[in-house]
Amino acid sequence: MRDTLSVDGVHDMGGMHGFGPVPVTDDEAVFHAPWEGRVWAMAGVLLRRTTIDRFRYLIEQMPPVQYLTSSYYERWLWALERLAAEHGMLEGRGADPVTRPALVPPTPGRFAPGDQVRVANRVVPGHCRVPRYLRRQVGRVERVACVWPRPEESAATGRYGPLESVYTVVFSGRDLFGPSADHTVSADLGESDLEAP
Amino acid sequence: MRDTLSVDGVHDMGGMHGFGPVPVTDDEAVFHAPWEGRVWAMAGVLLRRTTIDRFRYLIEQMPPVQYLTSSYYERWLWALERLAAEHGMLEGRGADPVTRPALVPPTPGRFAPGDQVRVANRVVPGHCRVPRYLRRQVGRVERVACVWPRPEESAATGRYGPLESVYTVVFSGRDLFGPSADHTVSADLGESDLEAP
Amino acid sequence: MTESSPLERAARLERGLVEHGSVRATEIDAAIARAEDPGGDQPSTALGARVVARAWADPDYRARLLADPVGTLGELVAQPVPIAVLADTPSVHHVIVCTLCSCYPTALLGNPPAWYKSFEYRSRVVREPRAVLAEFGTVVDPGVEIRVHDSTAEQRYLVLPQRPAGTDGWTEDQLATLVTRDAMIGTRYPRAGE
Amino acid sequence: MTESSPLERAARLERGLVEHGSVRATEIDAAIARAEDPGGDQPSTALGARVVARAWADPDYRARLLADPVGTLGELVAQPVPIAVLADTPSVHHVIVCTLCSCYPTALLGNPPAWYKSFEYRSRVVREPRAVLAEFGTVVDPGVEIRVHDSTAEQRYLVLPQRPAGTDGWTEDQLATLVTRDAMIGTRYPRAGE
Repeated sequence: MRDTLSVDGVHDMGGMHGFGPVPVTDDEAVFHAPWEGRVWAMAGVLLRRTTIDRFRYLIEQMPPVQYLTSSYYERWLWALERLAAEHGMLEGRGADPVTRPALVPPTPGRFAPGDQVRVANRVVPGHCRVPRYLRRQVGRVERVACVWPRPEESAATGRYGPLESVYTVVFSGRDLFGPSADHTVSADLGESDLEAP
Repeated sequence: MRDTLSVDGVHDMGGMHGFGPVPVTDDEAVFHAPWEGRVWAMAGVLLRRTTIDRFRYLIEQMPPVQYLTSSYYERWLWALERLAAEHGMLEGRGADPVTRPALVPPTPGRFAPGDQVRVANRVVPGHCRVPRYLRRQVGRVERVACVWPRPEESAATGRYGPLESVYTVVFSGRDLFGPSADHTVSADLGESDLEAP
Repeated sequence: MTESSPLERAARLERGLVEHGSVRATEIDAAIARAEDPGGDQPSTALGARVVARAWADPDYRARLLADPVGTLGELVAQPVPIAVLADTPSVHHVIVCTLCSCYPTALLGNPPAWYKSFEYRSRVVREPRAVLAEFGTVVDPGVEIRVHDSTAEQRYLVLPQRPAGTDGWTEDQLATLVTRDAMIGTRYPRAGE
Repeated sequence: MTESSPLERAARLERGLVEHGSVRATEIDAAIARAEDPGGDQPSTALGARVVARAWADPDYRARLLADPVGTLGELVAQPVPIAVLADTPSVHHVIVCTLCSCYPTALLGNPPAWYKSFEYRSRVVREPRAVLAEFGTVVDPGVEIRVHDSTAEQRYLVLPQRPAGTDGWTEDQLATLVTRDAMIGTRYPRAGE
């Protein structure tokens, strides 16, 4: 498996055209087939042995057509098969439990509420939580959201990486999507994904 | 058909990850089934009645999964069906021939070779020949490539739009794709797609 | 990878994991049962509705919820990741999405609805939220700013809608009947009062 | 749209267009015949190879080809859109692509090969040209700049590779045997000389 090539994947679909109307239904079934529930519950167990970022990263490595033609839990199943394989879980080996970091209060970082920031040009292959539609855009820090391990490292290693401040940054819809956009968009971005504008 | 929503479509795949090795073959067959040849030749005839940009724009409106799972000439066929329909060609109506503009020598425009230019943030829905991976990037004008009608208008109307200068602009691969890229990329961009940096 | 069905693949994976001690079938069964029929203190839409109703009814609770959402929600159910509460106002309407995957406040609301995980919603709501909300039958006044929150990090979001008119004197239990899941995501308004 | 096969749909479209006078079946037949078996003066890889071989053999032709590619190529076959000739040097290796669709110098070379139209080539060569060229067996010296030309407008490109070593005194016809289609796109080097 090529493990380093997902930053510009089809999963990064924010702002993409062509997907048509939202399938709005009032269907409240939690699972639409028994196997979906079992996949969901297995994920809950297996994710104690890796990071959520590793799990996401595995999903992101599905080939584009397969990603777009698989259902939600099919994508989970695909990633769980790979997760089990990379830990040798089906050959009697296991994986040590991974501890989710304890929640700590947000701490002041390099940026402060009100600051203008530019989103870094995050193009290096690997897992990344900066959506492409925000790259190199300038926004305003609204608040320090939390402190959390850097997802790049958490995805690459399956162990939680170094902590960093995460900021809620607000962008003008007009900057992102042109003059007809009259809304705003916010995203939570890590300190290492932001630059002075 | 929704006619105004293709700028951020899946067709704009330059720089995307996940597509795997190039299917390099020495297969030199021009057509791999007789119907492909007939579609190709029909396109040659029907494209006298519209612009190449309109044809591209129709293809770009294929839903993403269909685009990615259709063969090259299936996409052409899909667009020809729509082209014939929008001109009523199957109901006995026709379309007037459209004349491709005559080639004129490049003329000096707003930018000159050596100038730094920034690619506009082309996000307004519609046909567009600025690939997403170049949006808002800064490059250097290498030459005035040609003069050609603006593809936006040509796509929207099916008649060739106003002429503008087209520049060959060179970009650093590093700017576009990060520090491991040691190549350069050039693209031909219309004057209205470029700004002073 | 074989071409077998997801059902077959899921069963094969589970058999292998159980056989080698990585999961216990009983814990899988129990987790599914909890998700499909949550008790009153398990993450679910009903739990979220209680939170919203209480915030409508009790200004002190609302203030605590906005100032310390993790701690306040943690009184009801553990919040393993940060969560922020977005209070709608007469001038701002909040909507949540996760464009990169399908992050959702599961630790409060349970599993997300299918449309929230759809490519259509993920791709479009950051670009054209008014058009998307209209597909839910939700028309937001042009003078109201729509703010779309893309859940790009571990922080989760809960929308606290405005209290519907015509609910003066309603109890928390009465108010909770107006709080739909979609109102806590921001794609629909709460049910109307009197 | 029905679910019929492309073959059925293409036949139905052609029948309708012929019936209403929008195309003539004979012109379709003739175009296909020309494309599949081009004469010496029709766009084809062989025609392109003649151009490259002549540019290798004749410095004046090369100079004209680079200074006025449309006019010079138009002596052989009409060029309805602009075309530029990219001369490789010891320090720059040119590669062409069209990331948005599959633009190609068809007015000179005929129809593009399947790989040129593939999603794999279109998506990857602008990002990682060395890795893509390696899949063709082409290793470009690390000291040589690879320049990838994305055919985003109507201008088309022809790569003029460097003349292979060991071809001193070869005739144009001999040189033309070394010029492959892929060498004129930039994904492979010409065949070796002696």
